Amino acid sequence: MNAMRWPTEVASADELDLSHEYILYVEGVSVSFDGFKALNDLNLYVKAGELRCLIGANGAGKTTLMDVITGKTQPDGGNVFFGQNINLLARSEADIAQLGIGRKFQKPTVFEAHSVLDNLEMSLKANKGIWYNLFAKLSAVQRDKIDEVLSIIGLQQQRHMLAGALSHGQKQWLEIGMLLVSDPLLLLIDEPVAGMTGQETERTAELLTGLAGERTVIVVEHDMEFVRSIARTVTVLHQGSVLAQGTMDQVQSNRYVIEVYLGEEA
Amino acid sequence: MITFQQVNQLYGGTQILWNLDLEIRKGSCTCIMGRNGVGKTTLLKCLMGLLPVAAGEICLGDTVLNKVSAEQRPYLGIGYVPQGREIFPMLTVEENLRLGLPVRQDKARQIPDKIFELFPVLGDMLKRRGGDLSGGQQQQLAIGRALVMEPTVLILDEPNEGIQPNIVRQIGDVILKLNETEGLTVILVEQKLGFARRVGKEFRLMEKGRVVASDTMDKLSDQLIKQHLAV
Amino acid sequence: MNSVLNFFTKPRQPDSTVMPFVVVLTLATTFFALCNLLVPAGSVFHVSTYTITLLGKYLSYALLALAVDVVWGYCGILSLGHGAFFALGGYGMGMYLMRQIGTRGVYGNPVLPDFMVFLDWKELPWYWLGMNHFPFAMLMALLVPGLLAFVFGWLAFRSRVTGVYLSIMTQALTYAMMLAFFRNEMGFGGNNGLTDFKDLLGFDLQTDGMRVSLMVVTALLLALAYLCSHFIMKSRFGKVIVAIRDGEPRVRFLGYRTDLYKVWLFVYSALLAAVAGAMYVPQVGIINPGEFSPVNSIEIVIWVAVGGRGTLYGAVVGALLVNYAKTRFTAILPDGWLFALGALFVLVTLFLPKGLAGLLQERVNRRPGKTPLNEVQA
Amino acid sequence: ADTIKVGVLHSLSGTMAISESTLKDTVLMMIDEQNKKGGLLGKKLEPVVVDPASNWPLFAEKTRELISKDHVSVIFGCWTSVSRKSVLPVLQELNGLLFYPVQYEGEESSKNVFYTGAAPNQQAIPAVDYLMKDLGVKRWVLAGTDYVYPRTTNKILEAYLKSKGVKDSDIMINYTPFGYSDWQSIVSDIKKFGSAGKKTAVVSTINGDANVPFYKELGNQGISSQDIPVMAFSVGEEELSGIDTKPLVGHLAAWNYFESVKTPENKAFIKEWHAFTKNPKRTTNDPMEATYIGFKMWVQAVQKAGTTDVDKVEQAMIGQKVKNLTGGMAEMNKNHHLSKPVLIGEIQGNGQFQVVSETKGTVPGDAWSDYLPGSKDLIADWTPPIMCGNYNVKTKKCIGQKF
Amino acid sequence: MKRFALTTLFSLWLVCGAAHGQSAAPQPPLAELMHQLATASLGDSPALVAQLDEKGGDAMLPLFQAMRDGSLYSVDTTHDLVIEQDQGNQSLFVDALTGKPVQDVTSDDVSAVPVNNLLRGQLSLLISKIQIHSPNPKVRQEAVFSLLADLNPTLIQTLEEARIHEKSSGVKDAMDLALAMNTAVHSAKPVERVNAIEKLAGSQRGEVRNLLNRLKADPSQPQVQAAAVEALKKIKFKSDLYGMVDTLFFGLSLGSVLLLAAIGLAITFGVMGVINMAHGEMMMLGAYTTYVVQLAMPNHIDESLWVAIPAAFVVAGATGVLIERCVIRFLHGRPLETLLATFGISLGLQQAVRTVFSPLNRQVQAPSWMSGSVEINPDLSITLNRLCILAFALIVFFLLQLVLKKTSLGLNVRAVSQNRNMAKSMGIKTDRVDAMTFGLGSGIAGIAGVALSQLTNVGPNLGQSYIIDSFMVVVFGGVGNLLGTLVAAFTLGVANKFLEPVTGAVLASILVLVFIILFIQKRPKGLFPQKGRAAE
Ligand SMILES: Nc1ncnc2c1ncn2[C@@H]1O[C@H](COP(=O)(O)OP(=O)(O)OP(=O)(O)O)[C@@H](O)[C@H]1O
Ligand SMILES: Nc1ncnc2c1ncn2[C@@H]1O[C@H](COP(=O)(O)OP(=O)(O)OP(=O)(O)O)[C@@H](O)[C@H]1O
Ligand SMILES: NC(N)=O
Ligand SMILES: [Mg+2]
Ligand SMILES: [Mg+2]
Repeated sequence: MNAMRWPTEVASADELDLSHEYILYVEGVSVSFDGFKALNDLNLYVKAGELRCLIGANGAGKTTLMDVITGKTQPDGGNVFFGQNINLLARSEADIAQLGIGRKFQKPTVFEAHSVLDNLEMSLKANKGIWYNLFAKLSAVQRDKIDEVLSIIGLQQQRHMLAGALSHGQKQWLEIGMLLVSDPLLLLIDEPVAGMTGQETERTAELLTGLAGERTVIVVEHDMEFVRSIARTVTVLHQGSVLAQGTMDQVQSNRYVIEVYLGEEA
Repeated sequence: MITFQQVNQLYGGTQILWNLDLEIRKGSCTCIMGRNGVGKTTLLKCLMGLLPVAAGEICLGDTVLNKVSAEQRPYLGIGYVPQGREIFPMLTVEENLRLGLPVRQDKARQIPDKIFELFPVLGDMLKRRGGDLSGGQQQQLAIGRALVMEPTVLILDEPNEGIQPNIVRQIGDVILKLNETEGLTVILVEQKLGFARRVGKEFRLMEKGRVVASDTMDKLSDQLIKQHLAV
Repeated sequence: MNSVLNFFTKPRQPDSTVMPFVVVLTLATTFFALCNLLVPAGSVFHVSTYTITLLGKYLSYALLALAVDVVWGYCGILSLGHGAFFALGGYGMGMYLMRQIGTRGVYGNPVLPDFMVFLDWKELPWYWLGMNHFPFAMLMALLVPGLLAFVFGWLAFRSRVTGVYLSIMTQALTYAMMLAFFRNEMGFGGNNGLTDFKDLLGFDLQTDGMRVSLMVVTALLLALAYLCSHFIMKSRFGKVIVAIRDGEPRVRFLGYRTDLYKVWLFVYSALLAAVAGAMYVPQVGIINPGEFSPVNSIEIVIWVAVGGRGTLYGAVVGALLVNYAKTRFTAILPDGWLFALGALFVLVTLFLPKGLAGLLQERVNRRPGKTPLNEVQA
Repeated sequence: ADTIKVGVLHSLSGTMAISESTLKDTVLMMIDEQNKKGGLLGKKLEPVVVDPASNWPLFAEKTRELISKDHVSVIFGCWTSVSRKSVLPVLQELNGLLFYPVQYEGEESSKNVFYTGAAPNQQAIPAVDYLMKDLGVKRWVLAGTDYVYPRTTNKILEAYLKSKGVKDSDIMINYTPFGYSDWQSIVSDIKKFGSAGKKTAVVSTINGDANVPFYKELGNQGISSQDIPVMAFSVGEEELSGIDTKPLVGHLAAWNYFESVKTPENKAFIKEWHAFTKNPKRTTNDPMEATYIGFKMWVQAVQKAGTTDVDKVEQAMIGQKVKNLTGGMAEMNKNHHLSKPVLIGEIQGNGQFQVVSETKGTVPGDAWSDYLPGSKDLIADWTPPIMCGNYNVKTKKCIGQKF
Repeated sequence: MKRFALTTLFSLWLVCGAAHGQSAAPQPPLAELMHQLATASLGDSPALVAQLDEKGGDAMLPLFQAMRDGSLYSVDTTHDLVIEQDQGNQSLFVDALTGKPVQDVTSDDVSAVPVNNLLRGQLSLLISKIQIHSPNPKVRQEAVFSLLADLNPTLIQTLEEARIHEKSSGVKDAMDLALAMNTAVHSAKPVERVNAIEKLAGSQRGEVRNLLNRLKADPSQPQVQAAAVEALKKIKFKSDLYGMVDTLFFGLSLGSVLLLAAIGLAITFGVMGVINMAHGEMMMLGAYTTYVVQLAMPNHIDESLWVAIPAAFVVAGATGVLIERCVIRFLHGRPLETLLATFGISLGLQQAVRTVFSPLNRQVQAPSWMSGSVEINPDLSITLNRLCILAFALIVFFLLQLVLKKTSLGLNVRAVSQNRNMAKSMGIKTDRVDAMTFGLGSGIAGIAGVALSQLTNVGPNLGQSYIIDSFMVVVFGGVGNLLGTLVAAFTLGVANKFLEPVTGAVLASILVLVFIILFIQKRPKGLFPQKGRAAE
């Protein structure tokens, strides 16, 4: 049904089965590039409503993991399930996004030829079908939603600006905004505070903690202060597998983690 | 050593830098700070000749840089680590590094070992395409690439973006070492106060395309931070 | 924050050219039509049938340019094979017209077109059946190119063939079609193609009235296509299309099936091209495989570029201008017109990077006193 | 008007410019010459040159432009059949007059066109006769470019050969696209086909640009004219000027004209051509002669009719005679085709042809082939009482279109 | 080279001519015959030639050869036959019989003795007969081979006698073959015939095959017939094999042409990203350069290519640099616009060539060392010009690889094309790199033009006919991958040539195109895609 769908319509919305309280199952996933193992038999389970921080050395495979979850990269082996019932590996990127998995990229990627507003409009949680969007109009609710998000990301004044003209940090915010309007169940956030000032970092932290509970959030970040301020459970990746997992304090005192990641006096 | 005098810059019809004045002392490590979008990157691009200056003068020592083409500026000893890394994605790590060799004074034909001592991961990944590296690895490559040119002035635009903590420390150490023991002039754009305080000797605060405060790092007060860096 | 700045703070204005465009087109067409039909031949205001026919041709080209602009200008799909859809539409119309000749062909064969008679064919190939009925023929003229676009697009976009790869494949497509249609065995008249048309829906093609009507119908279809395309590009569908142009992978992560968006846009564009082809053929009187030639398709792209891609009126203006220039140059400078045309292309690229439309926009933007809408105060 | 306008409709750019631009110069030369003689009906002739750019629809458009905008009295133009077909409806709608100077497949006779090039019976049939009788050819390769002229010509030839008892297995037919350039396999196939112990010849309707690589490949694969002679219908002096002909000596061509024929008229013509083009090496060729004859006839017809009115000139044309450049008289027949002699020539080392055979007297051009089932009963006759281009002698009716 | 069978018609005529000769009045002396030949019409010449052969015997060789090759002339005043000998740019005439130079005769005083195909055939046969006794073994061998189709008892007798004294093994083999052919047909003993036929099975010559086919059709002696069938089978197997090799070579050769056409584009388009529609015109410039070079050195055609190659590189390269400096450099970051501008340039260049050189094709001569073919056996011969071009394409390819891999240019080019601003910040002179790269790509296109001038028309349309193929090859191979271009070119060439015999030329091209379209669905970035994150 999914593989050969008639090219006119979108996937029927599957009911997400959360009966076992876990929303994401990553089991035994391996990815290799030209023989180099970016992910190596990785296992990761995330509960619904959790705010999970993912840390690990540069090149540990964090972004690659997100690529796998969002359907961008096909793993060599393993399983990835969304809830009990949805096998993400059998889905296309678009399907996965429609299931409610949103992503913020490490390098900000916004639509430079579109205004900030249009960027948000396109990201709205809505029917993504062709016919629908040919005639779609913004509803009042959607308008409010966008306004709300604009004020969160501080780009009200730039709403009509082309996204291409934003500065690096502004693009970061816009991308967070795009994630927010799409109202996802699971948010994958790759390095949200890179290039932000301390103040902005704090605001981002607030934002993310606010989101958790209702939604599930996975954050990748190297800014330890930031991680400390939001983290409940932290998973440390190393060379494509989980090196350690636990609370921030547990992880911070882990000898291996200090050795390969934090450095002596972090 | 480097001076900006009344520099104005425009994107199309949009003015970003407004009569900007700035002075960087030789041998110092100067931190340029400011909120997102105030024009830090723009300023550095003007310095590198990648953006045209509408009015004003930029000098390196006695040389008026405005008249020097962008390609010539590295030969004056300026090394640049841009924001967003700007790795040559389809070149291997080695090739990325080699590109800096012709600029060196000593015309060395080999990539100096020093680079690999500073960033061992680059040595492991010599044959990998630059574009395939992880974000943090790319950042290290970008710094390494600038260092291959043996610059006298090193410009870094948010070098710690996306770098794992122990490497951030390391980069800090490297910058300090280059600045203190080798006398390299460093211009650093940095958002993270901690890091800025640790490696920076001086600071320049920017607001809306102007430099609004400059002093030595120990003078960076909470008041100033609140005024110019808070959102 | 520090965003004072007009140019970038200006909202992306909805293309406000629709009404002016439709009005100008309608007025001009009516004017020319009346000047041909009502003004006597001696008068300075008389417009010759020659001019009318030329206009009709230009307008079909304009429609074709519009088709290319829709995919290229808005979605970044540089098709170097749109001539194929145009030609297929043309062949559909041509087959109908051919069947209308009846016994008036050189051999007087009531069923077989002349070229089949002298190649000694005994009966009409199956794919010619029904083409003597106008509605069916027109359906085919749309269906076949539409289907081809669908199949090609479905294969290519699903496999994520993009950029120059896609461009060159579209070129291969039209090139293969050209070779195929050149083959006499194909039953489309080989190199000579289809010609010697007599009448359309019972009206003699060679009367002034018919020529004017064809021109007017072409203009109407162009206006309709313009409105349609404008509507599409203004809709959220259109925004997604533009987003695909600028970052297709990212659009996928927003949950849009970009391959489907592209396929349907491609089909829409192919249909426009097919309509253009169908209108072109009765006005120029011949369709042959030369229309499939890759160089033709490249030229279409160039009309769009000259006019300014990404704006609908730019495509139309570009097609009209380049073709007018061609007509004039080939008559005034028969030995050197290619220099002139070549120079035109180079100069436009160098000095009008956004085409003529860009020039126009700059003018509008610079007009004193006109402040962009919704300007944001600092 | 105080001048008589003459339209020149030959491609000056695009793929056909190679062949057609020469004809433009020829017409200009003829006009020049006529004007030196005082013009026509007391008026100067004024050429109107346009460039249809090897684009077939453009031919139709330019025809319309010439007739309805420039008001030309006559058009000299076209080379390919498709361009002629494209122009026909316009000519007939606006009642124009076209002189078409290239050998073609026949199967056509329009009131508005005079065909001064060879019909298949004025080129193909005599050529095959020569191969069969004089060279004893038993096996045939019919190689052509894939379009109507070669297809039709080969159809006629196939029928003709079979009527002479040639077996199917002794005929090989091969078509290639326009501008084909990789002849290795085909030439090698021809070589194999020709090694079966029977004298083999190639009858080539290969057109235009494809010829040079074809002959180069023949030379390189060592197929000499003694082994397998090639008889070409579209290779003239001009095409040869682009090839090193030494390896090709002895291959053949059939035309109504060769530059090498020594007659006073031809000498004068060549001299004038060299003077006009300011190039003493510029060759002449058959379509040029056809243009020459057409032009002269038109001038005579206008003089006879006393007007440039198309209908009157058309009637005056029939029966006009002009001396061929190769001797004898060309005459315009009632079917708008010429009676002309047919010459067979062998390629020489200097790029010229040496005539090796010539028909006795002239051969009248057939508008409709006697060897095609659909047209063997058809004739064209533009004089009363028949007055049509496709008269069926069996049913005694004009069929199809009436122009 | 293969000599083909003479016509039966002609053999008949020989017989009649001989009969006629016997019954007629005593023949005129040699000199008289020669004078007659000087003025004879084409119709009368064959008879005269036959008489000359009878009278003059071997001494007629130079005359026959000259006549066949079109260098036999008769002096207008005296009707003496003279042979033209090329001596540089001046021709020297020698007496046809004695070979002594004839004084005071220039090319104005003589007219050519007309020959036609028929006569040439007759002369070739006579020449071969004489050459059986030539002192040169190669010539002797050729002579024997060319007589295989016309074996008759007298000839067989001559051969048998000559065979006894023959020393060269090659000639012996040829003679044995002829004798075996004779035995196979005429021997009275079936065993001898069968043995002879078995011997014949080792030869791939067409004459042998035709003879065997005749034997196969003759049921009078079953064992002979069976032997013929067997021999033909063997021959067929071998010739099929050679046919494959032949086809493979054709494919490689077509591939090499595609490679040459595409390789420059692989740089300007593949590496620099310029959609260079004027690429074909750069090849055209190269081809015209060859023409001009040959005009400038008409007496050194053999060496002309060595001058033309660098000249074409310089001309096309300089044009490329000019185009880059004047147009392309203003289009950085707007790759699609380069399509528009370069298309305009290509129109201009075509028209410029039409204006300067006329729209007609120009004649480029083949140097003698590139003409003809090497015959490996009668079923397999490889044309020299194709072989040279194949080698040339490979050499150009590897040289280019070397330049791009071993010099800093290659690295710089790629850096500039990937990130111009960053390249500037690394001190790379982007302007110079651009100009040099475009110049290099164009220069290579120019060199390709030199090669193409040996195969096809040198005319204003030359570029047009290759541009589509070139793009196809580059894209099929994978943009930015030179090795991909190489593999793609040869793949397409070979595929085309293996399809062609089955489907015909047109359908083969169509099928190849369809194949490419489908293939790209499987590998959207060509045969050798650029991999990795950055390529997405
Ligand atoms: N397409 C690819 N080809 C080759 N190697 C790749 C590719 N993609 C990723 N890699 C390698 O896989 C490893 C994991 O990369 P990944 O981007 O997932 O790291 P990360 O954990 O996100 O690092 P960072 O924190 O620096 O962003 C890296 O060593 C990288 O070089
Ligand atoms: N290409 C561009 N065109 C128009 N405006 C631009 C462009 N690039 C940047 N800007 C604008 O210029 C301003 C300064 O940008 P710049 O990148 O210098 O900021 P920054 O201080 O480096 O910010 P950040 O800390 O986010 O990197 C921003 O407001 C941005 O909107
Ligand atoms: N009539 C021809 N040669 O096309
Ligand atoms: Mg990462
Ligand atoms: Mg910045």
